[in-house]
Formats: sequence, C-alpha cells, structure tokens
Amino acid sequence: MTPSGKPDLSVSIWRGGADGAYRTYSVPSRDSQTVLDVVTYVQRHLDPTLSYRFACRVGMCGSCAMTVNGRPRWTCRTHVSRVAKGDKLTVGPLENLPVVKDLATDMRPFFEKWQDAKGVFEPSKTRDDAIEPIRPDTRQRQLADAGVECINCGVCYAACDTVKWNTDYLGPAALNRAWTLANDVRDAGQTERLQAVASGGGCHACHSHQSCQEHCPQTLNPTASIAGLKRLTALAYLRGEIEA
Amino acid sequence: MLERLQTDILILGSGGAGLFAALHAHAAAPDLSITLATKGLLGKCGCTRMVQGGYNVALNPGDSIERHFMDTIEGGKWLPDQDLAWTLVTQAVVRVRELENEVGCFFDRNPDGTLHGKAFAGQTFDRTVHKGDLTGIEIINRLMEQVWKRPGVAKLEEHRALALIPARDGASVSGVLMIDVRTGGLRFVEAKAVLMATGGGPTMYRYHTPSGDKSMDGLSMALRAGLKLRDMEMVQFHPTGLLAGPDTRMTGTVLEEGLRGAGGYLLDGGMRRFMADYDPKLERATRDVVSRSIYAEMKAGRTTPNGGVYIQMSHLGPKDVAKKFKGMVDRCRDCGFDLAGGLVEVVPTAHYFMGGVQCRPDTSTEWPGLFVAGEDASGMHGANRLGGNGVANSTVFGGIAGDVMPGWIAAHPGRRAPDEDVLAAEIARAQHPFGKTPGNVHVLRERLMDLMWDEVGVVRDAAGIARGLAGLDALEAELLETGVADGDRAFNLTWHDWLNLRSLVETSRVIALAAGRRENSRGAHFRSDFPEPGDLDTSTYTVVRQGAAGLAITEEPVQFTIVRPGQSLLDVKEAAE
Amino acid sequence: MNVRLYVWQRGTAALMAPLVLVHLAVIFYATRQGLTAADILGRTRGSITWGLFYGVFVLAAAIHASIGLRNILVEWVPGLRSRAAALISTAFGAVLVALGARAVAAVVLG
Amino acid sequence: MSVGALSRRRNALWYAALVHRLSGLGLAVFLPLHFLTLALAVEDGARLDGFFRFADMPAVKLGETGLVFLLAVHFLGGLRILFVENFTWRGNQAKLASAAGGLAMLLAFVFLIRVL
Ligand SMILES: Cc1cc2nc3c(=O)[nH]c(=O)nc-3n(C[C@H](O)[C@H](O)[C@H](O)COP(=O)(O)OP(=O)(O)OC[C@H]3O[C@@H](n4cnc5c(N)ncnc54)[C@H](O)[C@@H]3O)c2cc1C
Ligand code: HEM
Ligand code: SF4
Ligand code: F3S
Ligand code: FES
Repeated sequence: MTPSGKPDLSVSIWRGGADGAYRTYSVPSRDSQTVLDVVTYVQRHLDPTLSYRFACRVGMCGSCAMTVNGRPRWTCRTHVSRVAKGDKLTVGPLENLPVVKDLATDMRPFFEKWQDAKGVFEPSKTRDDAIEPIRPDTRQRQLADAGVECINCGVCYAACDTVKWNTDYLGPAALNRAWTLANDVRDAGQTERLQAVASGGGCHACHSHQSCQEHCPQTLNPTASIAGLKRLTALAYLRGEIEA
Repeated sequence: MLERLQTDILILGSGGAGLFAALHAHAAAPDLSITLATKGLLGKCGCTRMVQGGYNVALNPGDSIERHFMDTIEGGKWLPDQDLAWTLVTQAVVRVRELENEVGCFFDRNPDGTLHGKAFAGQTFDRTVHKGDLTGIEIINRLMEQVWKRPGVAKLEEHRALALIPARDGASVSGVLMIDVRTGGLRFVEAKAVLMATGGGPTMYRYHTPSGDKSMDGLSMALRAGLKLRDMEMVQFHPTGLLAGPDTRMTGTVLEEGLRGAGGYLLDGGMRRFMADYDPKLERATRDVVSRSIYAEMKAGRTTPNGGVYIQMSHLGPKDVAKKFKGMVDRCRDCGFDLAGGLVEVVPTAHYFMGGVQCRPDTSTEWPGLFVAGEDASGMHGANRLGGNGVANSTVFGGIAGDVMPGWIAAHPGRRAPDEDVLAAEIARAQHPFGKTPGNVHVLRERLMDLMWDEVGVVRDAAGIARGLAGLDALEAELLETGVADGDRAFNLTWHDWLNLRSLVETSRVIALAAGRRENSRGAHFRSDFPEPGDLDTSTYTVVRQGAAGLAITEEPVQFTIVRPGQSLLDVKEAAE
Repeated sequence: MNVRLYVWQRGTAALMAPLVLVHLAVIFYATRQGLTAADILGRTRGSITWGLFYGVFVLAAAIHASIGLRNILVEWVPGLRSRAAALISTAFGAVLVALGARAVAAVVLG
Repeated sequence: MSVGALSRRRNALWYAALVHRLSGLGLAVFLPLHFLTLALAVEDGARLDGFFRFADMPAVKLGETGLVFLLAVHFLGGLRILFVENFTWRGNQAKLASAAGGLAMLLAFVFLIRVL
C-alpha cells in the first residue's frame, strides 16, 4: 500500500534482448504517475540495471515509446490509470525494431527508411533570398501543416503489421513526412521523392489498416497522407513522369 | 578496452548548436571528416527540441536589429558581452532565412503569407517566429533530416562525452573521451577541432524543465580542463512549472508563459490571488518577479497540497482555454490534470543556464582547437535570457562554429596526440563507481536537488550559499563512496545517473561560489541580502576557473563596446535618420 | 507493390466494380427458380455483349487477383523472394486467363 | 515468450483488411473451379445441368451463399478502399467497414433464402 491508498501495481517488464523475458515487479501506485514514472521507479528502486530511453518527458522528443499492455505508446504522457488493467501493467520495447536492451530499441531502421522515402527538404533557395510568402489558407499549405508535427516516436511504425510483414515497407511515419514535403511549394526534389515512394516498399504497400492513425500520439493521420501519395504517384506514373 | 578513433572535426551534442555546426562544417569543407557524438538519439535529446515559444529575429520591416539588440542588453541587465549579443541579433536574421529556405522549416505565416511574429515577454516588438507551439520540434526535425542526409557526417548516437583530453602541450585540445552508452565501452575520439555544444542544463534543482539527458556535462568538462566559466550564478527560473508531486518526471515541466499573458490567475493554497502583493502588473510581471513572488508564498507556507501555488484558467472559459492552449491542455490532461476547467499546481522551475564557457564571437575559446556554442557558451544573455533568444543563440553560434572550424584546421594542420596521463586518469574517474560498494545514487540526487533549491535557488543570501557549499562538499564525499554494481555496463542508466550527478555537483559548486561573489541582484540572480542591482556603469561579471589550488573566482568589468547604460542604439539610429 | 502494379490492381478493381454489380444481379436473377444450363446458354450463346462482358471480366480478374496474390505471398510467406512471388502469381494469372477464356468460349461460342 | 506475444494493437480496420484479403483469396481459389464448371458447357449442356443438380444439394447451396458473401464483402470493402485512396479523407472508416460487412451478409442471406 502507498500514500495514495491504492494497492501496488504489478508491472511486468521485458528484460534482455530479442530473446529476453518478462519479469514482474511491484511498484507503489500514485495519483500522478505515468508509465515512464513506473519504469523509472523500477530502475531507481528495484533494479538499477533496467535500460530504457527518454529525454524530454513531455511528449516532444519521441524517444520514450514502448509497448504498454500490448499497444505502442509514448510513455511519458501515458497516465497509468488510463492503461492499467486492474493493477497490472506489461511494458515491453516497441515492436518492429531490433531490441538493444530491455525497453530500448534500435531506431536506425526507422530513420534509414525516413531517408529512403526522401523525407528531407530539398532547397530551391538560399539564405540570401527573401522568405517565400506562403498564404496559410492555400490547400497545399494546409495539407502539409496537417502532417508536419510528427515527433518521430516510431509508435505508428510499431503499430503497423505491414511493416512487420514486408521488410521493405517504408512505414507510415516516413511516408507521412514525404507527403508533407510533396505539398511544400518550396521543395525542389519532388520527382525524385515521388519516385522513391512509388517503388517496391513505398506507399502502395500500405493496406490502410489505419493502426498508425489510431495510435499516433500527435493525432496525425498517416493513412490519409499515404493515400495522398498513392494518388500523386499514380498520376505521375500515368503521365510518364516516374517509372515503376 | 579503449577504442581509439580519429576525426577532423568532433561535435558534441545534437541540439540546435551541434546540428547546425555539422551542416555548416560539412558545407564549408566536404572533404573533412566530421563526427557528431550525442548523448541520446540524434536530434531526439536536448532542449532545442523542446522550444515552444519560438525564435527571436528582427525580420519585420517595422522592427530593427538595433531594437532586438537593445532588448537583449536591457533584458540582460547590462551584463551581456555586447559583441556576442550583436553577433546574435545580426546573424539570427540570416539563420532564420537559412532555416526556412535551406533547411526546410515551416514557420507560421500571416494571412498575407509573410512570417508571423508573436509577442514574447520582455520585448518591444512582436518578433518571435514560431511553428504553432512546437517550434523546437520543427527546427530540430528539419535539421536532423539534413544531417542524416549527409553520410559525410559520422554519427555516434548514444555516446556520452566524459572529458576533454588536452594535447601533450597541456594547453590545447586533443580529443574527447566518451562512453558508447549501448555497449558501455570507452572510446577516445581524437580530433583537430572540437565543438562543445552539450547545452548546459540546470537540472540540479528540485524543479527543472530541461530534458533528462542534460546534466551540465560540458561545463564540468570545461571546468576540469581549466577553462574560464562566466556568469555561473545566472540560472533562469521559469515561474510556472507543473507540480505533480514526488516520483514523477512530470514535475518541473513547463506550463507556458502565455497562460499568464492571456489572463490566468495565480492563487495561493488558500485560493487568494496574491500577485498584487508583489507587482502592479500582477501575473503579467516578468519571469524573475513572478518566480520570486511564488517562492515567497511558498516560504511563507501558503501553499497547495504539494507545496506550490495554483494556476487557474477556468474564469476565461474552459472551452476557450482548451482551444487557445490546446497543446498545454492536452498535455495536462494526459497527465491527469484539468488545466482548462480546474486548478493546476505550479512552482518555479530551473529553465535555462546563462552561464557557461567564456568565448569569442567566432566561438573560439582559450584552448586552441576547442570551440563552444549554444547553452554551453556564455555572455550573450548576461543576467537574463529573453524568451526566444535561446534557440537563436544555439543556431547562430552553432553555425558560426561550423564555418570557423575548417579554417582553423587549415591554419593549424597536424594532429595533436593526447596527454596519456590525463586520459588514463579520466578513464579511471569514469569507472570510479565500479570500484565501490553499490549504493543508492537516487537518494543523493534527491538531496542535491533539495539543497540547491533551498540554498542557491530563486532567492539567495550569504548564509544559505555557505550552507549550500558545505552541503555540496558533503554530498560529493558521499557520492565518491557510493558505487554502482559492475555487471552489465551496456545501457547502464544507473552508471550514467552517477556520472550525471557528479557533473551536477561540480557545477553546482561553481554556481554557489559565483552566487556568493555577486553581491547585488541582477536579472535571474537575486540576493535578499543585496536586493539592489548596483551601479550599471561599473557592472562586472564573474569568472570562475579551476586551477591547481582549487576554484578561483574573479570579477571582470563589462566592456560597453557598443552602448553604455543610459544610452540606446535606437536614439542613435533615429538621430541619424 | 510498386506504382505500376498498383495502377493495374486498382484500375482493374474499379473496372470490375460495375461488372461485379451486374454479375451479382444476374446471379440473383438467374437463381430465381433454379439454374439450368439452357437458361444460361440461351442468354449467352452468340451474344457479343455477354462475350465482351465476361471476356473483360476474366481478364481484369486475372490481373487483379494475381497481383493480389503476389502481395499476399510477399507478406505472408516468410523467406519467399519477391522474384519467386512474382513468378508464382504470374503463373496463377496465366492459368486464370486460360481457364477463363475457355469458359467464356464455352458459354458464348458453344 | 516473444516481445509481441501480448500485442493487442489490432483494430477494426485491421480485421477489415484481413477479411478483404481472405475473401480475395477465397474468390481467387474459387475462380478456376468456376471456370472449369462453366467449361463443361463446351461438351454439352447436359453435363452442366448435371452439375447444377449436384449443386442443388443444400450443402452446396450453403457454399454458394458463402461465395456470394465473399464477392459482396470483397466488392464493398474494395470500394471503401478505393474511396479512402482517391477521395478526400472521411472519418468513421471503421463504421463504414462494418457496414460493408453487414451489407454483404445481408445480401448473402437474401441469396440463401431465394435459393432454398
Ligand atoms: C522547455 C523548454 C522550452 C524552451 N523554450 C524556448 C523558447 O521558446 N525559445 C528559446 O529561444 N529558447 C527556449 N528554450 C531554451 C532553448 O531550448 C535552449 O537554449 C537551446 O535549445 C539550447 O541549444 P543547445 O544546442 O545549446 O543545447 P540542446 O538543444 O539542449 O542540446 C544539447 C545536446 O548535447 C547533448 N549532450 C549533453 N551532454 C552530453 C554529453 N556528455 N556528451 C554528448 N552529448 C551531450 C544532449 O543530449 C543534446 O543533444 C527552452 C528550453 C526548454 C527546456
Ligand atoms: C468489384 C470488384 C473488386 C474490387 C473493387 C476489388 C478491390 C480490391 C482492392 C482495392 C484490393 C486491394 C486491397 C489492399 O491491398 O489493401 C483488392 C485486393 C485483392 N483482390 Fe479484389 N477487388 C474486386 C474483385 C476481386 C475478385 C473478383 C477477386 C478474385 C478473383 C479479387 C481478389 C483479390 C485479391 C486476392 C486481393 C489481394 C488481397 C490483399 O492484398 O490483401 N478481387 N481487391
Ligand atoms: S506519425 Fe505519429 S506515431 Fe508516427 S512517428 Fe510521427 S508522431 Fe509518432
Ligand atoms: S497501419 Fe500500416 S498498413 Fe498503412 S494505414 Fe497505417 S501504414
Ligand atoms: S520522453 Fe520525450 S516524448 Fe516521452
């Protein structure tokens, strides 16, 4: 029992690498307590060798995502009371990424695919030029705006079974970024980008499962972004601007 | 045991300063080998990413560089190094154009398509460029994409820098010792030029806003290297940090300034609106005044259950609040608080560190080959940093460092082998806790945070500072006897907690010393025993340096190279027109 | 799947949509009171319209289904290389076209 | 136990995709058989009728009902996907997918009643 009067939480945490196992700890329950706090408690008080990753603790850096009771989530902004089943919590590393140790995954494949999707701005101007006037009410600006606040947490990537099944698939976050750039009127790399997302593991591999959209903590909609890319690339292909 | 790597340019940190340095260095000299080492994942650690407010820049035709400069100097209570501040405000203009045009940032626009500038406290013009209230995410995401895109920049993610290793001459830098966090192995990276951009981070206070990876490592490394640290007493407190109780990382995180600006009330534990007792501007008073007022209420015991005060927004209409401050309201809700309709407990929280390594406008330091930028550097802000000048500072000077380092290398060719004795000593130092009986690092950190909060915090006096210094000595002695179990060193957070704590204790001592030395109250530094700001014309700044005989502290006169107290560049400009 | 396969797969899907609708209607209509070969053949024998209808349907379905099969193989058969998946699905498509053509010939030409 | 053993991230639309895939597969498997029986007509109508008599058995009728369901559910689900991919975003996709499933079942049921 704890100061809050609630029974302790029974927390199962993944320990080890890919071939690890869950181990269970008892953590005092508090009124103000996120899943990250629970994990921190275990490291600070019960098992100093527990590894996990976090930085900002306010949902901005996207480095604390884990699998909590079977669902990928940002842990710093997930209050325990919203996810605990009774007094039980199961916390594992994100799926679809290699495990480094315990709760920390290797995010490199995620970011490599981000690059493969050409999720990077290609400048058409320099610092010596004036800033491009872009009216906020234009359609393209609004489309780009809708998807731009991604924190690259990898939650959508972990939630998508197409990522799991198709190792070439670039995944929702990378494609969502490509879509925001496709709507960026300042960008000079449009054809190359469309080409990149129209090939093998590109946007067409998505089956609109929408798990990405359902789980995105920033409430972005990668499904809609990917659909947009499917349209753009199909048109570009039919016009002969890109190849299969 | 020790793996040795070589590179031309080594950059520590992947905040605004580190990433910009990498891009500029790569552009200036694509043939040089550039290595960027950072404590967390590339771009996903540090505070630049957490910038909410935005980026100060005089781009609007109605604004001027001179006005931005004067705001910076007056905000800094005449302590800034004026050449650094001038570089900051002039280069910010270039940097924002670069961020938009070359890096791809997507800043908010006015209806006519021009950049939107919002109001930020302490400024005479609405010049803060932003992307909603997630400006830092936009800046860092775009920067890190550009850095990933350049395979020429080698990335050492989750590498913690431990020590600056001097060359055999003892007076220039040879390279940096670091831990590969994922394996626990040690690496020495020898470099011709090193940029320190680890972002300060006053996380030694009970309540603090910066990200968990920041623990003043850079400044403790600089201290041990014998470099001059300036303005170390200047810790900026943000008045409204979330107070969520003990054992939660939510506590201390910032509730944005705009809440007070929009008309939010601060109430004491007895639900009384207290700001009228302190300042006629009430809740809209400046950061330092509001922080001290809340602190006074806390000292007087008029607190909420967790020991802070309340912020109330509901009188502005919960629906409107939820709309206007969506990000903030959502964040509070995720953590179990109703900001729009209820009361949320708040407390002042350590936010930014104005002090740091003394440097020149080209980011060079006393040590040939060592450069510094961002929150690790000092002098741009003086006694107080304007909201919006932090990210301007890191991106401006990071870029300058990137421009300058290749030229420096060309002018100073050849490698500088490390002083092997220092290297060996630093290796031993890093592994020190493995030789001791494992103990409870966490308890010690809690003690440090209370000690600094109570004795060297928002309001200071000589007696408290003395207690603080004594407490730090005791704490350090205990820390050195507290071990960490030596089993698996891979991703061993507890080992890193220990190392963080050591950096924090060392730099805390310097803060306390400098705070004791400044016998007046300026900006972020407030002495209840010396509440007056003192004569502006004879302003001095503190400099601390660690020598063989321990810490030495001096005061240096501020050079008014551009304007003197009582003058304004705006008058000069208007007279000329 | 790449953009070429996508365009073919979604294109044939869109093409089949009205065809399926008609086909379903015919099924419902034809099963009104028991199916007989005479009914069907009476309708289709010598009809260019039905010949075209079913010809296009067969072709579209073969293309559509073989691309679909390829995706399923890529995702659900671990270790199968995309070349092999392409081969299997193309073969399947070819079988569909051959059998389909024979069936259409049977009901239209007799 | 593997890391993902407790995964509960499957949602209604994931199941919609699964149904779409299985119905597509089902149709694809059925199609060659369908073509083969129709080709019986090449030889003579009687053999086709023979098949139809065999097909009069209730068990076979049930199977046919299944096929109608597969075709309907794949058709409706496929339309939904074509809409998602080609028109401006609409929320409530999970509801639409369930509606498609429901409608397909209804169609199949009507078919069953008619043929029995
Ligand atoms: C919540 C919050 C809100 C803010 N809002 C604003 C604002 O609105 N406007 C504004 O102008 N400023 C704001 N600031 C301040 C601003 O974020 C910082 O001043 C600025 O971003 C510092 O940039 P930097 O590059 O120096 O450091 P950071 O961005 O903090 O980066 C430091 C980097 O160094 C790494 N590092 C640390 N230690 C080591 C080590 N030992 N070895 C290797 N790497 C290491 C870190 O992991 C990180 O990558 C805010 C700060 C916070 C905390
Ligand atoms: C109106 C007719 C049809 C429409 C609108 C349609 C639509 C679609 C769509 C949109 C997909 C892609 C699903 C995805 O990748 O997420 C698909 C897949 C598929 N279709 Fe169809 N289809 C139709 C008819 C058929 C027929 C007649 C067959 C069988 C012969 C068939 C077999 C398949 C198969 C096997 C798949 C692959 C499923 C998968 O990848 O999960 N379809 N269909
Ligand atoms: S799209 Fe959403 S879930 Fe995916 S990485 Fe970005 S923020 Fe995370
Ligand atoms: S979950 Fe996966 S399949 Fe597509 S809609 Fe999202 S990327
Ligand atoms: S710790 Fe940064 S998003 Fe959770």
